[in-house]
Amino acid sequence: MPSEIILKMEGICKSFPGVRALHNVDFVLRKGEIHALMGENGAGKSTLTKILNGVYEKDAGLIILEGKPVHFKSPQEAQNMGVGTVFQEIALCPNLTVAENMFIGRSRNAFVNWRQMNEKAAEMLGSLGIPASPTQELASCSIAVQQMIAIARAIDMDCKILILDEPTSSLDEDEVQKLFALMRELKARGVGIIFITHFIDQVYEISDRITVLRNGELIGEYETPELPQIELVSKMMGKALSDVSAMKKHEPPKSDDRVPVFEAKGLSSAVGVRPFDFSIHKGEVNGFAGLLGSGRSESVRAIFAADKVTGGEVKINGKRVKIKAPLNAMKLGIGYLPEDRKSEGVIDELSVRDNIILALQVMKGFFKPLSRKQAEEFANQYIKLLEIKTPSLDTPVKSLSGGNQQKVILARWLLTNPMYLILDEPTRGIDVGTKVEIQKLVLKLAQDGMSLTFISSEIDEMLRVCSRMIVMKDREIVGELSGADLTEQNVMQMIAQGGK
Amino acid sequence: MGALNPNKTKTRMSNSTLLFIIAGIIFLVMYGIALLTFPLSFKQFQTFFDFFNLNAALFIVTLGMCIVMIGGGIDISVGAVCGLVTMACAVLLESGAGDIWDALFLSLGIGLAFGLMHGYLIAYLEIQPFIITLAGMFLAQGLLTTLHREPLNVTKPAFVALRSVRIEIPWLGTVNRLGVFIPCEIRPGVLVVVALVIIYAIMMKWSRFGRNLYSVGGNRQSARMLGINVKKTMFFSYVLCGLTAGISGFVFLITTGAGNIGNGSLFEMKAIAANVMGGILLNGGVGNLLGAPIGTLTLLTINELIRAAGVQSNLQAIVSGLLLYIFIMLQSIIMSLRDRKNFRLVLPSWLKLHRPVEGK
Amino acid sequence: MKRLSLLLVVMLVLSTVCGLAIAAPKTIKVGIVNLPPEESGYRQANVEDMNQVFSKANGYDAKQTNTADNSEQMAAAMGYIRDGVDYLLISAANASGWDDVLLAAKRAGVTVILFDRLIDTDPSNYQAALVSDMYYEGQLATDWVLANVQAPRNVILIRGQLGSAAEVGRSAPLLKAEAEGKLNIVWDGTGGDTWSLEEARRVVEAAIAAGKDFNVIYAQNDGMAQGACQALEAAGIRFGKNGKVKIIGFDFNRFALRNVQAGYWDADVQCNPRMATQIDQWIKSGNIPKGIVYQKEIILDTKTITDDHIAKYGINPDPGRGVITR
Amino acid sequence: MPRLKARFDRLSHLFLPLSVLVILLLINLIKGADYFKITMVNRVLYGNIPNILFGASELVILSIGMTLVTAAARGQDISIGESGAISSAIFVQYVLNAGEVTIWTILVGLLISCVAGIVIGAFNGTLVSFFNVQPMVATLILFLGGRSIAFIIDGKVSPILANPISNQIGTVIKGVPIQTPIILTAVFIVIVSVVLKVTNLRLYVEAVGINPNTARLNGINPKRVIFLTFLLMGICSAVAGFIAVNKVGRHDSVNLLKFIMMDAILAVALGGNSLSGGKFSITGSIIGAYTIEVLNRTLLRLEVNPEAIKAFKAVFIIILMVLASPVVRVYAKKVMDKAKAFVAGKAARQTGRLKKAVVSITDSSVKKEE
Repeated sequence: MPSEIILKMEGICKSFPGVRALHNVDFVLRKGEIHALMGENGAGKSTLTKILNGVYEKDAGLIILEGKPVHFKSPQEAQNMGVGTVFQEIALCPNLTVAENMFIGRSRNAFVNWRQMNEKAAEMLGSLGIPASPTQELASCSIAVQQMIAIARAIDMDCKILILDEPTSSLDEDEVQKLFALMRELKARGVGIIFITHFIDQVYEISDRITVLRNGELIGEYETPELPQIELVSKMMGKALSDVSAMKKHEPPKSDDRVPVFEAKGLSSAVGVRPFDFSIHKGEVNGFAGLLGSGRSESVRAIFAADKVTGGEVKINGKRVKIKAPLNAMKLGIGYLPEDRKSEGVIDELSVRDNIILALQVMKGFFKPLSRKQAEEFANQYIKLLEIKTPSLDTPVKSLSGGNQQKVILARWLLTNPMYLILDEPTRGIDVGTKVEIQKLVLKLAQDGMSLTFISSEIDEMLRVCSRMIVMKDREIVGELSGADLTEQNVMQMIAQGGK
Repeated sequence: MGALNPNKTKTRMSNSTLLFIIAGIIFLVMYGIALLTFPLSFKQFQTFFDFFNLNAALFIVTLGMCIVMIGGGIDISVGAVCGLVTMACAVLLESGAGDIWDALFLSLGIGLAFGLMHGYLIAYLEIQPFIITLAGMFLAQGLLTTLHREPLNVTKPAFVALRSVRIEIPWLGTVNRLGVFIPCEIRPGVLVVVALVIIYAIMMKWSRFGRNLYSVGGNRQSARMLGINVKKTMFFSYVLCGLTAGISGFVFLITTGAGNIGNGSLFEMKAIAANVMGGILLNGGVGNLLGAPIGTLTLLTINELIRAAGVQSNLQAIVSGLLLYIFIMLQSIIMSLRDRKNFRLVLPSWLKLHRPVEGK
Repeated sequence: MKRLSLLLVVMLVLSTVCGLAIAAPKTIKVGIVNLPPEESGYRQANVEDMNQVFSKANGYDAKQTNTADNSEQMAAAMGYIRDGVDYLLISAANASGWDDVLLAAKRAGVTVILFDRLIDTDPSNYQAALVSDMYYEGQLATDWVLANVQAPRNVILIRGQLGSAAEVGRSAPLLKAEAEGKLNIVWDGTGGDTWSLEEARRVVEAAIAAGKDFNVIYAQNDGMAQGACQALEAAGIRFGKNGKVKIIGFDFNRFALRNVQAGYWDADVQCNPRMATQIDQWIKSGNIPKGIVYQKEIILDTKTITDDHIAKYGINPDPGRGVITR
Repeated sequence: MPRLKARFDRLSHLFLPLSVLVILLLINLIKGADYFKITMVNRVLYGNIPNILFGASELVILSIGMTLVTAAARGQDISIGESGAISSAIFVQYVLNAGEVTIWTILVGLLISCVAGIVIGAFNGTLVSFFNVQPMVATLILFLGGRSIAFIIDGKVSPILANPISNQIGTVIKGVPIQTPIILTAVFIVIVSVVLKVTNLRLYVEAVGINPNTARLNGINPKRVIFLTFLLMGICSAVAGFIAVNKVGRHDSVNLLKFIMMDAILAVALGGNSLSGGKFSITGSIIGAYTIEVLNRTLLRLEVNPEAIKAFKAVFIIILMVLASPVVRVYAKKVMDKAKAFVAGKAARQTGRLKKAVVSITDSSVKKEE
C-alpha cells in the first residue's frame, strides 16, 4: 500500500552539551500508516520526536511537511501545523480541569466557552471510555486516566501527524486495546502515526513499518511483517541476542524451615492498602502481580514505609522491628527502587556521583560525609559494573537517558548492600537490552544471597525471574503461586477470578 | 460490596475553590465576630464602605498582584509604582501642563512602561522575577524622589471636583454625634475597583489568556507542551500587573488628592498577604481572583479590629502578625487534612449521614 | 467547626486582653492617629507620652492607632470619627491628602488637633496644630554653623528619608545658606529611608575617599551623626571640640547629648516629642488656640550643655556622665 | 589536564558573580586609580577595600543563611532583619544586666542570642516545613511583628552598649591591624565551610531542594532539612545582629538591619543561585554580598544625586541581571562560537566543531535549553 509521503526528515542532527543525540538521521512517514520508532534508551527516539514537535530546535537538517520545508520553534507552531504529541511523561496541567486539559492551547478564540467545551469533552471521554468527568480537576485522576486524557487530547486535535511516545507504559491490557482501536481508526482517516514503545509485541500487533535508531544514528527502515522479532532486537542492540533465551530460571534454596529475612503481619498504609501478611527468605526473588492499581506498588511501599504505615508488625530475621520511615528500613537493610523514576527516583540536577552515593551517604549519617575520593571510587565502580553511559561523574543525571538513569538508581541501592531489595518496575521504559541485563543482575544478586521483590507490568518478565508470585486484586492479596503452579495461565486466572 | 460500586464518587473540589471558600468563611466569621464585639464601629455600613473608599488603590494593586501570583510570579514593585504614579500625576496637574485625562494617560503609561519592562525581562530574558521587580521598586522610588520629594496637594479645580464626587446612599447611614444624619457614601475609586474585579474575574475564568495563565502557573513545562505560548502569557501577566499598578496610582490620587513619597509604601507586602489570605498561593496556578478582594477585606478588617479594640501601641504590629499567623495556620491545617484524605473526619459523627461500610 | 470555635475564642480573648474599653460616661473620648513607636526613639517617646497623659486616670477614654501608612492612618481617623470621639489628634505620616478626612471630622463635629507633624491643608480644616518646626530646627543648626565655624565652611550634608517633613525642613536653611554663599556643601548624601547609621557612614567614607576637604558634618539625626563619627574615627580624622570637623546632630537623644557634653560632638538640636501635656491643658481648660503653634526648641553645644538639660529634655536612656557612645 | 578541567568546571558557576564584581571594580578604578590604595591609620589598615569588607560583614553572614534557606525551602526568609533585631536585643539586655562586662559576658550573651535566633528560626521553620506555608508568607508574620517584639524586649527605648569590649568588637582590638567585624566574618565563613566539609549539609539541602520526594525515599526527612536550614538562618541572623549592634554601640530596634532581606536575596541571586531552590553556591552568595556593598559605594563614589541614587541602583541591578540572564549567556556563547569558527576558517571546520564541543562541555552551568 504505497501511499503519499506526509513527512520527510532529512539529515537531522542535534547535540546537547557533552552528548550527541542525533546524527544525520532520516525519517519518512506516510499518510495513514502507523510507524514504530524503535531503539534502545538514548538511541534518540525522543529527541527526534521532540524536534518534530518543536520542543527542541534541530542543529542541522531539514523537515518537509507535505512537501513544504518547515521549522517549528515551539510546540504551539507544530500543533498549528497538525503535529500532535502524547509525551512519555504526562505533560498536562494538574491544576486545571479535565476538559481544559483537553482543549487548552488549541483554540484561537479569545474566550472560553465552558459549556461547549465540557460537552465536547464529555462526549470524547464517553466515546473513549475514560472514567473521568470533564469538570474534575486533573490532579484527582489516576496516572493511567491522565495518560488516556493526554491521548484523547492529541486524537481530537485533528492532526495530520500524531506522535505517541510510550503511551502504553502505564496502561493495562484493556486500555491498550482501546488505544489500538483508536489508532486504527485514525489510520483509516489518513493520519500518520509515530509510535514509540518498548513493548515489542505491541509493535508487531499494530505497526506497518519500523524505523530503528541506535546511538543517535539511523539503522534502517523496514516493513513490519518482513522483520522478524529477533532481528529487530538485535538491530536495536547492535549484537546478536542468543543469551536472551538462554537465561535460566533461578530456583531458590529450599527454605521453609528457616526464619524469613523479612516478615510482615497485618501491614497497612495510609494510602489504603488492606492489611496484608508477607514474608521473604534469603536468596529468594518474589513478585507482586496484579493490574495497575491493584495495590502491588502500595504494598511494597508499605514495607519500605514510603507511605505512612498505619498498622502491622514487622520482623527482620525473626526480630521485631519498627519501620516508621524510609531511613529505618534502609538501616535494617532494605532497599527500594520506586516505580516513578522521574519524581521519586532521581534527583535530576545532581551529578551522577551524588545520585549514586546518596543512599549510602544518608545511611552513614549527617555527620559522616564520604570523602570526594571515596565517592568517586564508589561511583566509578558501579558505573563500570552496570555499564552506565555518562560523559563524566559530574554530569547532572537529568542529561542521561532513561535507562541509564534507572541504572544509576540501581547502583545507588546496590552500593548500600541491602539484604532485601525491592524493585518496583525497574524495567519500565527501558530497552530490551537493558531489561535483560537487569533481569540477569537480579538473578545473580539472589544467588549471592540477597532477597528481592520484583514488580513488573510484564508478566513474562516476572515469570522469568520470580520463584514465587503474590497476586493482588483491588488492594488485597488474593493468592500466591510458586513452583510448578507458577505459570502465566494461573496468574492470569487468579487476577481475573480474584482468589481460589 | 457491590452496592458501593454504583455510587460514583462526587467530583473532588479543586484547590482553588476550596481555598476560596476557606477565605470567604474566615472573612465572614471574622466580620461576624467583629460585629458582635465592636458593634459601635462595625454596625455602621459606612465602616464597610470605607474599606473600599479609603483603600481602593490597595484593592486594585492586590488584583494585579493576584494575576502574577496565579501565573507563578511575583511583582514587588507595585507599591512603588503606585506611589510614583500619584506623584507624577500630581506634578503634572499642579504644573498646569495637563488636565485630568492627561494624568490618567500618564498613570496608565507609567504602569504600562513598568509592566513591559518587567514582562520582557522576566518572560523573555528569563531573569528571576523577585530581583527584577525589586529593581523596578528601586527605580520607581528613585524616579519619585528625583521628580519631586516634597508632599504635593493637587489644587486644580477640575481635579478637586472629581475628587469630591460622592455617591450617596440615602437609606443607609447613621446619625453622628451632632445628631446629623449622614448617608453612606461611595467614592468614584470604588467603582473602578468593582469594574476591575468584574473584568479581571471574567478574564481569569473565561478568557484564553486567563486559562493559559493558570496552566503556566500550575506547570510551566506542561503548559509549553500543551502548545501554550508560555513566554507571551507570562509577559502579559506582568504587563497587566504593571498597568493595574498604574491605575491604582491614579485611584490613590483621586482618593487622597496628593502626591507623597510615602504613597503606596509596603503595598506589595500587603497585597501578598491579602492574596494569601484570599487563597491565592505564591506557587502559582491556584487561586480564585475573587479571593483577592476577600483577602484585602480580611486584612482591612484586622486593621479596623485593632483600632476599634484600642490595642496598646506597641502590640499593634504584633497582633496583626498574630492574626495573620492564625489565618495561615487555619488554611494550612485544612489543606493538609484534605491531603491526608481524612478531611471528612473533621465533621462530628452526628453530621455523617451514614456510617462507612467496613470490609466487604 | 472546632477550628472556627477556636478562632472565635482567640478573637474574644484578644479583644478583651487588648483592653476593650466601653465608653464610660463623662470621660473625654479621644482618638489618636500616630506613627508607630518602632519608627524611632523620638517617636517612642512621643507615643508613650500620649499614652501616659491621655489615660483613664486622667479622665480620658483614648485609643491610639500607630501606623506609618498614610491610607491606614486615614482609615483609622475615619474610624474614630465614626466612633464619635470628641477630639481627634493626628500626627500624619504624609503631609498631604488629608482634606477629606478633615472635612468629615468637621461635619461630624469632631475637634481636630494636629500634633508633631503639620498637614498641608487649609488651616480652617483643623482647630489647632502643635508641631515641631523642622525648618526652625534647621535654622538653629545652620546659624550655629555660621557662628561657630570659620570660613571656609565646607559641609557634608547627610539627609534623612528624602521627602519626609524632617528632611525637607532641616535641609532647607542649609541649602539656603549655601545659595547665599555663606557655606559650601561639599558632599550631599542620605541615610536612606531608614535614616541609617551604616548608610551615613558610607557617605562620609565616600567623601573621604574622594579627597573632599570638609569641616562640618550636618547629620539630620543622631544615629546618622554617630555613623559619620565612626567613619571619621576609622579614617583618623579629628573631630569634636578640639578637632577639625564639627559634628551636628538632631533629636536630643541622651547619648548624643552626653557626646556633646564630652566634647566628642559639637552640637545637637532639640526636637521635642512631648506634646501631650500641652494638648491636655488645652482640652481641659477648654481654651484651644486656633492655628499653628510651634514648640519652643533649642540647640545645645559643648559650651551651653548641662546635666539638667540632659535630664530634662533628652530622650532614650542616659549612658551616664562622661560616657561616649561611639 | 582533565583534573584541571574538572576543577574549572566546579568553579564555572562563579563566573557570573565574579564578572559582575570585576565590572564594578573597573568602574571604580576608572573613576580614580587610587581605589585599591590601603594606608595605615592608627596602626589599622584603612582604605576602600577594608571599608567594603567592614560594611558588608552582616550582609555576608545573612546571605549565607539565605542561600541555605533558598536552596532547601525554595523560597526566601524575609524576616531576617527582624530576627537579627530580636536576638541582638536579647544579647544587649543580657549584657546590660550582667553587671561587669567581661569577654565571657559577651560570649555568653552571643550564645544566648544564638539560641534566640534558633527559636525564631524554629518558629519560621515549623510553619514552612510542617505546615507547608510558603517561606515568604510564613516569614511575613515576623516581618510585620518582629520589630515590635525587639522593641518591647528593649524596654521601649534604645539601650546603649557602651563598654570597652563591645567597642573593640565593633571597631578594632588593640594591636590587631584589621577591624574586628571583618575578622568575625572571616571566622564565620571558615566555620561554615568546615560545617559543609564535615557534614552532609550540602547533599541533603540540594537533594531536598531539587526533589523532596526522592530525598524522602532515600532516608532524608525533607521537613527536617528545611527546618534545619531555618535554624541555621536563625544563627546567621543572630550573629549578624551581634556584629551590627556592636558596630553601632546602641540597640536601635527600629533601624537595625532594616530591609536587609532585600539585599540578602539580591546577593543570593547575584551569586548565580536560583531563587527557586536546588543547587547552591555559598561562595557565589558571599561574592554577591560584597558586590552589593561595592555597588552601593560605587553609586556614592560616582557622586550620584541622593534623590536619584535608588534609580541608579535599579539600573545597575537590571543591567547586571540582564548580562547574567540565561538567554543572553546562551546568545553570547553562540556569538563566541561563531566568532571562533570564523577565525578558524572554513578549512579547519572540523576542528572548529571539536572546539565547540569542548566549550560546551566546559560550560556546564549553561543549562540545557528546555
